[in-house]
Amino acid sequence: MRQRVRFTRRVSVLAVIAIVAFTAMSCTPGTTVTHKSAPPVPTITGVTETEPFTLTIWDQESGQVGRIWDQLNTEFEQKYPNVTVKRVNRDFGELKTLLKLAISGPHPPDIVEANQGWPDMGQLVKAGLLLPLDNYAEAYGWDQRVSENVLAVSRWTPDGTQFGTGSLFGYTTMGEIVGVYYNKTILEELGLSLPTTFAEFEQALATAKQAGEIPIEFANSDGFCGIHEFGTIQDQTAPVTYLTDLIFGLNDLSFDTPENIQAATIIQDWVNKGYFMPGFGGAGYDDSVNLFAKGEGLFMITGNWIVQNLGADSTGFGFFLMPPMQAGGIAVATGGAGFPLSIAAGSEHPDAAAAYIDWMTSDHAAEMLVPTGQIPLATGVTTSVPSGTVLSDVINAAATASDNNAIVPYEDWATPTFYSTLVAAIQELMAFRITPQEFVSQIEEDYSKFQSSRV
Amino acid sequence: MQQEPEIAAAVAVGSRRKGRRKPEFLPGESRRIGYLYVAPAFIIYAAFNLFQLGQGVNISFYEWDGLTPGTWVGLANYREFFTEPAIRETYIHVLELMVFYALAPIAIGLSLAVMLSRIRIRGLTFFRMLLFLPMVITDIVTAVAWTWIYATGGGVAGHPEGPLATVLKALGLGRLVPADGWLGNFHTALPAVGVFGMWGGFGFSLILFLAGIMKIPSSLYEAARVDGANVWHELRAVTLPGLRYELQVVLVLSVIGTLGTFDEIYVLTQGGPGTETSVPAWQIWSRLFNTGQVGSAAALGLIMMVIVFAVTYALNRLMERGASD
Amino acid sequence: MGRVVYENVTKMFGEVTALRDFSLQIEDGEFMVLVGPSGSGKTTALRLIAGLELLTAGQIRVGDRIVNRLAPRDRDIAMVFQDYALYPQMTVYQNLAFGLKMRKMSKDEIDRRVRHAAEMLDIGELLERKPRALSGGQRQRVALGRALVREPQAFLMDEPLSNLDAKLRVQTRSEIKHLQKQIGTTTVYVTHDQVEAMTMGDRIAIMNEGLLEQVGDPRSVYEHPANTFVAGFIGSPAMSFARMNVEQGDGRLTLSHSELRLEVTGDPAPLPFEVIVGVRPEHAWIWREGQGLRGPLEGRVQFVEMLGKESMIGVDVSDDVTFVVHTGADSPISLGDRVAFGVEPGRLYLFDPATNRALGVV
Amino acid sequence: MNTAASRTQIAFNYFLLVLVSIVAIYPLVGILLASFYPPGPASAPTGFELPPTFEWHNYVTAWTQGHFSAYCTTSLIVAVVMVPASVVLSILGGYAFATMRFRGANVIFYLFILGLIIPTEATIVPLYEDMKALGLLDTYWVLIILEVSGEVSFGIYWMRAAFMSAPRSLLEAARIDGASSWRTLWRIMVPFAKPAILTLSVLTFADSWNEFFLALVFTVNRYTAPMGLTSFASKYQLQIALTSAGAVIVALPIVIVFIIFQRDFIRGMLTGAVKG
Repeated sequence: MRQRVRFTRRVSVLAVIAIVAFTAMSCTPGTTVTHKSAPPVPTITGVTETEPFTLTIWDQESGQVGRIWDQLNTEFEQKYPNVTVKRVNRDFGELKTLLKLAISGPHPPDIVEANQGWPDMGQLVKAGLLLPLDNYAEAYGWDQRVSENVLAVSRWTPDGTQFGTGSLFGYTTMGEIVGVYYNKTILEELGLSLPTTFAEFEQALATAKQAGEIPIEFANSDGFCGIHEFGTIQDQTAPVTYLTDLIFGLNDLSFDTPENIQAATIIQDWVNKGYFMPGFGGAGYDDSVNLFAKGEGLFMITGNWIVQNLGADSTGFGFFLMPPMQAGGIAVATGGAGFPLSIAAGSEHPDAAAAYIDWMTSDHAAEMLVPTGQIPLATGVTTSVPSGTVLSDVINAAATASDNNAIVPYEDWATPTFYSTLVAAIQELMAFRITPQEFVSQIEEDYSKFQSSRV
Repeated sequence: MQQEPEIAAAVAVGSRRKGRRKPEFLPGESRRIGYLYVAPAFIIYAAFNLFQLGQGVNISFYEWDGLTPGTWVGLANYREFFTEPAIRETYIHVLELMVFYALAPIAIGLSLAVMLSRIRIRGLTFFRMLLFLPMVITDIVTAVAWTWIYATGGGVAGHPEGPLATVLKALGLGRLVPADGWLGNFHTALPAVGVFGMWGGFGFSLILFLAGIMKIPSSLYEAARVDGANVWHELRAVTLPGLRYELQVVLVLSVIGTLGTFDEIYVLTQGGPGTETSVPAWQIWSRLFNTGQVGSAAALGLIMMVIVFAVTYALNRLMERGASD
Repeated sequence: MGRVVYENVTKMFGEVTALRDFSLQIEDGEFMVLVGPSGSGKTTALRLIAGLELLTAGQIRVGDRIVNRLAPRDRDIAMVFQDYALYPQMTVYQNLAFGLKMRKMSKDEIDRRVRHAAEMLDIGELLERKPRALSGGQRQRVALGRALVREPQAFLMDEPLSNLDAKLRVQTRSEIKHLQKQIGTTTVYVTHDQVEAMTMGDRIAIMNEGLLEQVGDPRSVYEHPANTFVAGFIGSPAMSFARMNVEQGDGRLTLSHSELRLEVTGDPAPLPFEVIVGVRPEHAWIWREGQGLRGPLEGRVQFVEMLGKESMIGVDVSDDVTFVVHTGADSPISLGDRVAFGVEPGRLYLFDPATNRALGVV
Repeated sequence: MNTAASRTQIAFNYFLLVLVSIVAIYPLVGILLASFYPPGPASAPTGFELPPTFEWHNYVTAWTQGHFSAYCTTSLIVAVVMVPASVVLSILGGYAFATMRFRGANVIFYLFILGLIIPTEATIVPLYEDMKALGLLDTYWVLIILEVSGEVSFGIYWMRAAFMSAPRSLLEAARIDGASSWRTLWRIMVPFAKPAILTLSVLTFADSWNEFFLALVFTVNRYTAPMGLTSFASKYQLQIALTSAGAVIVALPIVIVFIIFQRDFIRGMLTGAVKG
């Protein structure tokens, strides 16, 4: 009993301390947001400062692309000898995790490669941490070089409440496209031709399966690849405008639609029929890319970025967009702008940062980057890509989709928590833990919760 | 998040310390010098831990994304704990993990210790060292090996197949091998994480039990045998009471360790597949950094702290009551 | 002036009183033994002098200073601990020198004192060893040496012999006594062993439950115990007690207990109707007529303890009274026998059952 | 019990012990073997077979290309400053709690104990803001300070227990000998508690060397060894041999320190854990 009395007293002492500490600090967390307006249109483009200084950039480019960035940085430093470019390279997950912390400080990185959409760029814009680029875009003519579609995914109203319109907060001239790679040898062996409708595609899957080949090389322990598998099917079942509006948060849309249920049903059906690589739930994306490059699997549904793994001038692989449901329909694909570059609001050298962005999005940079599988979006880039290579397939497919206005932005941009929600829900769907109906309800819950909080 | 077992033991034991007498000063003893000794540690600890805990309490009353000014929501973040199934699920997972982190190591450690204690072991130091190694090497390193162990390659030729699958297939138990690998399968992911964590910690309990058993006077066993006790009686009448304190340390420590599980999840599964291996600490981390729910994360962190404290306290009370019977 | 004085000292631990209104004067150069069972407050009394506890009320003087609030280092005392408290990582030399070093004594003086003490205690060869490498007896000497080198006003010793085996204990106690006489430093010695107290102390202070029961030299304490506690505590084997009714008058005194009757001539001061009668075993003998013993008392032998040259036998004189009686080793008495015994005259201790105080001796 | 029976029993016991030990080190051996495979994005070896050739060069490649010299230097610099600092602060605090009486000692001690269960998740964002305000991000100091502040709770608890296990008379003898509390600590108590201090130091060193999350969140150019390893692994995703070599490099210092001190370490661990 005495023990208890003592204990209670101790607790009450702690409580007092806690209360004192708490009242001492009870102020609203987060600093007041000041949204910087766009800097005036610079009269001179390029770096005007002459004092030596350092530009810091946070990016997520690795492998071949990373090496080309290093080279471009060196060239930039040669062009402006007083500038030192410092790259902080973190992977996709780390960047997602840490960028928000880093950019909100007094000495943020000058340039950041933040993903578009609500989870990343949207949060930064809302907090006033990115600089509107409109005047730079005007000065450098960025808005003339790429189509409005590419710019729209980096546009926000300055208060960060509307996605897809308003000021420009990021810029890139490199594009991405998600489609179907195929192994030419296997396709030939199976006596198949390129499918032109969704049904033909499914037929090809069945044939491959029967022949003992892995129809779709796929690994989903990392999660993001599942979003692309689902998205690629959904792009065919649901209308383009619906998908685009859904992501931009327009017109009070719901995720719980028959089209989405249909896409979920199809993906479950494919799992059932064994069209995906056995053991996909436990395999890593990079392993699957490696295996596909080595000749395993007829198809692989993923983005242009694996071209560098397959070998840009490889003729053993080809690429096509997921064919439409109806013959003669338009093949819709996920993709569009690659990771854009943005300028931190706290940057001390915004003009130089803009010059850097211009450099990294120049035709020269594009020429160096295209062989890695990046898709040039700027008009007038001349790249000599040998036809018949996987790279030319990718670039042509992207051009077709772009011309058809059939490119849908990445779905995980739709709400701040959408990426996590989608990854988990698709893993559960593909393991038959939930039905297609439960799947869409689960996602709709996240979607509607966010949309209603915006109003 | 980094719940060290030894730290957990400290919590366990710390909370059971009896309160000391009211301070009474000795002749010629300075009444203030104690503060001087404690001050350096306390200042750095208060400034870089306690103070932030206070700030964390404050944050927990806001809906805050970590960037823009937060909105005061009162206890709403705390209410989520009771209403969100996703959070409830994490605690269910933690309960399942208890089997691997608390029950199994105690059962295995105890039976091994009992068997091993019957002879003098030559080279015990060497074996101890081997058994302790998994504990001192960071999960970041050991997880690499365990992903290999758990790989099954989906049974496709040319895919990496881990030794676990190979052995099971050789034994004709191939149907037990999940195609998605033990970490990718919804049914096996959590147990697989559990086995990984168990591997990292079982040496500690085994060594503790071995040391404890060796301290039990052999006369007690002899007396029991004279009284006609069989192995089971011996265990109940001599070994378990003799190991009471070791049991308490291992139990409390492993239960706290389980509640705070994070590293294993971070390095092995990131909460997947689905949310199958999501545990409270992971959920908090994910809210903090993946989905920008900083206020909610703070509230859940504080709730977790209270739960850890309550469980520790309750376990210690329970063990002590058991001991006094 | 190495006098140590307690004046009305009370020490409480929380709600427990360890020492109650304790007054005692220990003269310069005196060897005072505080003796009592565990929990009697003797160790507390010692630690109060050392400054290891703070007294609750009263005063303590060492020499001519009141030391109540002085730190131990300023009290000019040295202490020998029960477990010796040797610094494990220091050599014997460093152990002895430590206290002197802390007092900023010159190196030469330290060395002189250490060597001198080592010589006195015959531990000269051990100076470079660490305590771990010493035997129990050697450690005990080092602990003494550590006190010795300090040349303080008073030595405080807390059961310093209790960790030694019986033989060594006997040997060491005379050595300590001898050493103390040689140096002449006031010594306060705590023990629970009355033999140690009797053999070593110039005076003995018997304590019980925080109270001082009696102070005096060993003989007077033995012969004139102030109360039943002292009477029972001092002397080995212990005194036997019996409650007896008193009939007094005509110069004779009759003590009775059920069937038991004991007639005594001589007429002490008026006694209450009932007294406690105490008999030391060494004063009780098997009955033989004409030896001037008082008695006889009769009873059945309940136990026999052979001590070598003599035996002690326990005799039940009634259901609840057992007397221990002295007899020669060759006596043929065995368990269950009925025996008669008597007590030497002037060796019957009478105590007041109400207060347990001594009433006199007959 | 006849000799034959106990001989089988002994054999069985060793068998058991060897089995358990194999389970304990099997995964570690796997990494070691994998580190010697020929480099390149080969079909991933699962690491549990002998490599076709022993490619020692993997270590050189990992060391130079993976910047492990830089990562290990960071871990080392941080540990060299942090371990003594944390251990000394713990000794001071533990000593005060074990031997001194002062008002509020209990409350302060329990505040320290609280540190053992404060989830980093609840504090890391405020901590980041505070470190930013102090301009300490991406410095050795941020790691040193945060590790120290994280370790002192356990250290103080540990040293308090160690000092409390010293006989009280030792302290009292020192008091009577006239040693100040400072002297008593360094001359008497610290030598007495040497095994406990050693164990604490090894534990602290391991924690510091293995530090990952603080490096992840608070640094960009000051990666610790394990953080460097993840960064390396994500850049060389399919280079299993090289990644394994990196892993061995990261684990090696701890293993060495542990082997050197293991006898005392385990002893201190057992007494520490059981004595409490």
